[in-house]
Amino acid sequence: MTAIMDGPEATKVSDVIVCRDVHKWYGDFEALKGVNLTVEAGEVVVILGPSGSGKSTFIRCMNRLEEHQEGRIIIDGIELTHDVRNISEIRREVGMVFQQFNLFPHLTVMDNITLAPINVRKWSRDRAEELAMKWLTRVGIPEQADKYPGQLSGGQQQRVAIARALTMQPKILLFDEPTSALDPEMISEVLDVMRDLAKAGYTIVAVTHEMGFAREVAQRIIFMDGGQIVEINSPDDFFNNPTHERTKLFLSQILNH
Amino acid sequence: MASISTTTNKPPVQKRGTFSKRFNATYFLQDNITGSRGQLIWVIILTILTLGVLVQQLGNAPSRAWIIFGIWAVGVIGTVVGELFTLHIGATRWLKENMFNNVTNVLVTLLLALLLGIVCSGLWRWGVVNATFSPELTHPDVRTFDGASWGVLWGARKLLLTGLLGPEHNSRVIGWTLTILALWLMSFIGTRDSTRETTAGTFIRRVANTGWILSPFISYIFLAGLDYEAPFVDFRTLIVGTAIVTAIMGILWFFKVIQLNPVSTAAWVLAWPLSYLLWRTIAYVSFNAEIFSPIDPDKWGGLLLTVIFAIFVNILSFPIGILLALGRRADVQGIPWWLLWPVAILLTAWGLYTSTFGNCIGTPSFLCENVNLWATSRNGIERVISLWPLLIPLATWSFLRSFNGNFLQAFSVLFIEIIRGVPLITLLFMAIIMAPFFLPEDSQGLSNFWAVIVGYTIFTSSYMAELVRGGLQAIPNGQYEAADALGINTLQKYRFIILPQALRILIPPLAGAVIGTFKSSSLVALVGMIDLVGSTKAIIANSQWLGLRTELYVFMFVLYFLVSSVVSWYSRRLEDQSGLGVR
Amino acid sequence: MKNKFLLGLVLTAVAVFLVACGGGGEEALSALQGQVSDLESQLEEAKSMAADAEAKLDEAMAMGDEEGGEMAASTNTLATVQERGTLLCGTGAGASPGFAFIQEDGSWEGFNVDFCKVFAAAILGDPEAIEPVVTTGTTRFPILQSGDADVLSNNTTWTFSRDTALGFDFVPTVFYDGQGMMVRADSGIETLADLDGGSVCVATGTTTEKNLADVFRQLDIDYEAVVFEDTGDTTRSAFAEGRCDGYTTDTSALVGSLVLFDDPSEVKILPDVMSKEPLGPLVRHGDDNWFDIIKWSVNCTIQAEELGITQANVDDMLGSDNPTILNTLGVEGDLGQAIGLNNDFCYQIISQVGNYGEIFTRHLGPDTPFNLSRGVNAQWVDGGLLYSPPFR
Amino acid sequence: MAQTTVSPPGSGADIPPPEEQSIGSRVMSYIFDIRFLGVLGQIAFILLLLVGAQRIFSNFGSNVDKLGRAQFICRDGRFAYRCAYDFMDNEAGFDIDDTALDYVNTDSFWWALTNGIVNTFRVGLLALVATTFLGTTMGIARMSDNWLVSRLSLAYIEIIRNTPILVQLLLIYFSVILALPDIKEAVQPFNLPIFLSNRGLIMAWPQFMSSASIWIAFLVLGVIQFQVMWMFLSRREEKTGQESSKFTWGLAGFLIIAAIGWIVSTAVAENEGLLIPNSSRIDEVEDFEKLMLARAGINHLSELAELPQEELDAVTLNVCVLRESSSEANFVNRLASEGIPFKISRNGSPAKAMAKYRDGSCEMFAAPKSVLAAEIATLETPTDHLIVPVKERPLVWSIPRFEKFNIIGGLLLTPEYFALFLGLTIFYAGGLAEVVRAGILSVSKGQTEAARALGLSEGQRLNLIVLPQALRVIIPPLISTYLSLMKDTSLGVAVAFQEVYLVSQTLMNQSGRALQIMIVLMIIYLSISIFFSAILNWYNDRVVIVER
Repeated sequence: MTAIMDGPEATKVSDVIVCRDVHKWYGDFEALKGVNLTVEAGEVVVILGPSGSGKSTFIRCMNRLEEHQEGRIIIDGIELTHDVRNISEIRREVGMVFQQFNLFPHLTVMDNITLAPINVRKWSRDRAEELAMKWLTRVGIPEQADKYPGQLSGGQQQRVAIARALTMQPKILLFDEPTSALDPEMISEVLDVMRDLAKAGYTIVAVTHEMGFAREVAQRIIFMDGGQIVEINSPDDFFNNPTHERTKLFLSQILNH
Repeated sequence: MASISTTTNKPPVQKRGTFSKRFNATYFLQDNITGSRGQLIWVIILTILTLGVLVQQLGNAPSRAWIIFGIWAVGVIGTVVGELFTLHIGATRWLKENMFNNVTNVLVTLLLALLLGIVCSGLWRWGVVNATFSPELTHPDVRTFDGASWGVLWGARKLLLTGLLGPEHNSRVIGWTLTILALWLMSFIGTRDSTRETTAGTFIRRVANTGWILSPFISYIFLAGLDYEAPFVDFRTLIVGTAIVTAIMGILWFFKVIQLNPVSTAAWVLAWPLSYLLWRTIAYVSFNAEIFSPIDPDKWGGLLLTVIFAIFVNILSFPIGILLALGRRADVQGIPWWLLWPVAILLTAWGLYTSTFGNCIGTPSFLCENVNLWATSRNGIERVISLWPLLIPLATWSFLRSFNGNFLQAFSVLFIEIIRGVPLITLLFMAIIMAPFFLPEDSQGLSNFWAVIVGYTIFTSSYMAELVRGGLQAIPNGQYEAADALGINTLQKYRFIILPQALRILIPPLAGAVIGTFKSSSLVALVGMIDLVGSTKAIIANSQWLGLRTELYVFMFVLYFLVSSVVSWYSRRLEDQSGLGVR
Repeated sequence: MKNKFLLGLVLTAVAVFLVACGGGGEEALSALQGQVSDLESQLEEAKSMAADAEAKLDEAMAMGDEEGGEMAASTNTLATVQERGTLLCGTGAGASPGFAFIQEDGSWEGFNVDFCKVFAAAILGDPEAIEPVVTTGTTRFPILQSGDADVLSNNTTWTFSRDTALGFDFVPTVFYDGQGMMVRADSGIETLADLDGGSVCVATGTTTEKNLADVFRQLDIDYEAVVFEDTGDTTRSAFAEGRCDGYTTDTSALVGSLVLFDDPSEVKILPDVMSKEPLGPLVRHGDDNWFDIIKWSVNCTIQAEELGITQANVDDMLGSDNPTILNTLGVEGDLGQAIGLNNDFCYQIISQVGNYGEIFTRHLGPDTPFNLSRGVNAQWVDGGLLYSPPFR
Repeated sequence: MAQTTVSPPGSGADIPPPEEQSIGSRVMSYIFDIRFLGVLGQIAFILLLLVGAQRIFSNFGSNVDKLGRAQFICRDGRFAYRCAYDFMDNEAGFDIDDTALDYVNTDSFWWALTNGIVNTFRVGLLALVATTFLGTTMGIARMSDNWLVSRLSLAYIEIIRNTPILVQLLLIYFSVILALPDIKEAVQPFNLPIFLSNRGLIMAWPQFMSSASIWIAFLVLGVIQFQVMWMFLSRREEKTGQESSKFTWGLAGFLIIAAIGWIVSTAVAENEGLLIPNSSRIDEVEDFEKLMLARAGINHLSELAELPQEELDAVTLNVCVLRESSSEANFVNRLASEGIPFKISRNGSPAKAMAKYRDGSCEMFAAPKSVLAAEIATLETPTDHLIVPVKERPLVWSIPRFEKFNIIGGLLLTPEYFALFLGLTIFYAGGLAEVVRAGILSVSKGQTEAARALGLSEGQRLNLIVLPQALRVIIPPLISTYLSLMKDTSLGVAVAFQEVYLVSQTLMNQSGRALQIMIVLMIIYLSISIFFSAILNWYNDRVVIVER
């Protein structure tokens, strides 16, 4: 493996994500009710919670796919405000992987991956393709480069999506339920890649229902409910000695099922 | 279990030529006739009607009616025999499934066949048997009156095809037509599945694509000719054009859509001056050689004009439609209320002060002439109208309420909806009649052709806008989000991600719109343009062909039908092909 | 909040700036407004001076016209036409056979079109330098008003309201006509009154339509008017196909259309004449010089016929010893210059297009299918109405 | 690797201190604020529009000055833009053939325009209904299992959709309708009182007499009764479970009430009369027969047929009536049923009829009694004349008949109306057929199968399962079709039907005020389109609620 793939570039500050009292309303409905979170560089954080608890909204706020109305979000020292320059800079530093992959169906895998580096990072096509190829190799599907997303399986598509996010050389990776839309046998191939990335030192914030992954890879687990963070704990403590009643209920429902 | 299912699933094997065991007269009656009271009445009415038509036809046109009846009877008998004695062959099975599957259909088939016979034989007699085909036989003195005089089509071909265009330009029109046909043929060959992947195919495709890109210029040179002073070829436009190109490049560079590559930048900035020089040179040469002398657009006519309208309007309205659609979906921060209300209140007060109550100070003339509307109003309605400034706060309020202060959206919505709310012919008429009123006093006025193009383009673009909006809405939200998450900006997002996908979805409706524009262009005849329909009017007025309208209408009918069918067939082909690579 | 305040401040500054700059743009407007208020004050003056209400109005109008002339002086139609090199001449598409119709090769022919050629020959010296502008009954007035045509030559009836309220000027009548009614020969209709209960085909937007209503109302006749948008062919063929019992338009057009029936003896024209229809070219109000040019071009053709100058002998006539002829043809005197044309403008007209009689004969005379008699359209010396003021 | 740091929720301890920003960078950050940029862009756009509008208006102002301010001169001779519409009060002076409202050419321009609007709706709304029927039929026929039917409807749809409506209209009007037989040889299918000719479609039509108001009151009563009966029976059904044919009972009640109403109003009605000289010795309508026999010198009316034409003409009754009045239809029907030969002279006004009566060109004058009572006083010797009552029914058939060169009476659909109606219907039905087909195909097969599994019958399946779902797909495009249809009534100009567009064109010509009328026309069409959009929005909202 070459140097660029070993890990992300160094961040500017050690607390790479700082969220303070983040509020978000959809009309009258308050989706986030004052969320506080600090993530250090290289940390892997998994957010758990029942559906509708605001966990997706929360991580989508981190790269401005949703706009928070109150509170502060500071990503790698840059505050997320209405300033267009900040927004584009943060989006460059933060890669995101979606539940539905969201690959561009009219472009080949290679074009999907190199579109942003060429147009945003202003790399030459050769450089972008070289890096894209390396990431495709790393996620294990270099031979699919010239196919269209529609010709790939779900797991392969999600790996392409990860490669697409990584080729932009982000410092932070956000995963929004990356395995929820996959058939069971394809989940592991995606999780393997995520595990790799965690090891390589990427700062990762993931919303997922994969308890095994959370237990094994996460350094912290955040449990959200009703737009608030209910509990932040290490994986061992979270699964074995949850402190909060709501957490216990959630775990019992999940694990006893 | 297993044995039962196998026995029930197997159809009863019956020998050919034996009486069908499945046939049951009671069930048959119930299924076909006596099932319900309504069905019974229906069958009776249908029978009477069919018999009536049959008897009447046997009387009027015995041979035709007997033939139809005979064929029908043979078919029915064959089917019945085939059904009852399990003697079906391919034809009777097809007949049974597609024509004679129940009593109603048996009757309907006969009825329709008879009616079809009447219509077809009438048309045949009028259009072929009794018709004359020689252009010499079209004069009222020598015409036959129970058949078509198709000679008019040949006799009036000049007017039908090119209208008022002088005959000396015929070769140019033919040249243009051949060029476009050749391009089309090349595209067609180049995209056929068999030639698509070959080197020759690629080459042909390249040539055709280049040709298409150049086709506006080629068309212009052929049809409008070359002139020093052609529209947009003057020094002022050169300066303005270059400035605009440079400004656009600057903006694109600023927003980091393009890189500042010295060569490409120079190429873009110099594109206008270079083409200007090129045009001038060609015009100079052609002027001296007296080829491609300029033609006034108002001379175009006939089919040529119809085609030009369709092409022109579609090409012009498509980008405008995209802009309008984007405007309608624009998600920008609205103008805040605290900015809007003070302006609105100031305007209202000013309007009330000057226009309504007549204190004419520093107001523009067109308001000042009508000062003190309140005092001079003659009746209640005018008194109410004199309070027009009160509409301003109302408009402000509804604007803030409906659009959250988003003016781009409000403008697009109003534009689209207002234009879609009025008939095309009103807009065309408006364009012809009103355009000169809105142009500067000293201008030469807009020729009818351009006025109609403007009106028609405005109309079509608002329809295009709605189509494009539909296409944009069909793109999943995830595509927008993924593009945002990658950090590419809005322009790039639409250029690389959204529009390519939307346009692919849009091919069928766009083809529909193109056909619609082509068809509706016939309306320009109602405002005095001599397009295909208009030239028909002129032909009928000519004493030589007086009254030969049906022939011409039928000709137009067939022509429009053929062109529309070809376009829709081509769009289907395009759609199939663009699906390549995706699944 | 602070955010918004600052934003507001910046925007106010921008607004102030823009208003300040925008003020300059309104100068032109206020100048115009000044002009208009001048005009109004003059109107007021004019009104106060006159006692009679009617006279008051007339004078105010006249005043307005003068002002209009001044205002329009900037748009010199003659200069525009000369610069353009062609004359935009509004003429009807198939209005009436013989008057204007499109030839097989796409060019225009007819009595009205020839008058377009007369004007072009006078102004530009080239009768072919015309650009026929297609007009219908509906579009003709806006087309002339808006300047899409320099002159209309399309069988427009000279009426009071068109001359005044619509803002046009009519040059001498080139064709004196009256409205007639055509019916089928076997219908048993002998007079207009027999049409009671019948239906009449008529073209919309014409004086014909209004006359029909007026005359039939006066006769207390119940009828159904079937109104067609198109001025010529459609209305006629609807009648021919039996849609109506009567077909009304100018008598000339009725006579002309006789040849267009399968069997002309199937139809007949009632003796009743329903109206006076003086048909002639017209121009926009306000450009007096242009009006003069068109007026005297028409007079030239009439005068030439009276004097016996024809296309064939015009060159010989140049050497004539009749001073009237020499004046008319511009050999002597400088009449043409007074209206901004060459002195030989009438010579150009006659030599290239012909005199009135020739134009008439060419399109409507005995050799044409229409075979119209000159009737009231004869020279005054022959008992007709054509009378050209002298060329002096 | 970073170690686990657990920070308690809500602690604000580690917020990085706000960076000290220079003034410049703060201003820059305001400028680059996405909201600020958005608002700025919009304001720039507005200013651009304003500049454009200002130019256009100043051009317009100067052009109006140039073209003649006469258009804006008020009656008092002043110039004011407010007088732009004053001319609309003037006498229109042109005819509108085929009006629904009372219109004569001395009415104002406004009234002419109103008639145009009414005509637009008259043709548009009827075409809209017909389009719905034909389109649905064609859409269903397209899916028929009869090959011939489905192919033919496919051909219809393809041909209609691929050709311009204008050409279709011209073909229909000039090549089909005007090519119908002449009025003298009008086609009369099955000897019904329906005449089809190139003067249009004329058919017998019921006309209300003045006594119809009583009958209509009874009909309303009948409808109320129907409702009450329905409610009562359904309530009983719910309570006792006893089924009853509600519809039959309700209908029977309705018919009985209607019949009673008919009898009552016939008995009560005494509105119609006949003005006749005493000398004719006729006291009631039945005396006509005697009069006739006496005049012709025959014993029985049937012998009239044998009389030579001149004698017949001599004995024929000359009757004056008011044109298109219900009295006319009533009296004519009466005479015709008794077999008495008569000639009708139709008059526009009572005064005109009386003039004819006075000079003897008609022997009698049939009209409502109230009219006659007023007119009899104008005669020199009112006592020499008397008013004979004529029986009337609430509803009479106005039956078309030949007179001179036209067919009068009945309902006339003019060729122009008919052509526009047919053209619009045929064209839009082609589009609608596809909409209907798409709607029905959109209901998935699973729905039909599920319905079948529940044991629903074919009809129930269609009514309860397929249609409601298909309608949801069909209705939005259906309403846009309606809107387009209403707008395309403006093509009446091509076939000489005087809807609002053609009337406006005439107005423009007669008045020379293109701008003013154009504005009114735009407003009219926009109102129509807003109306349909409102319906569409209302429907969409409703469907959304149902889905929740």
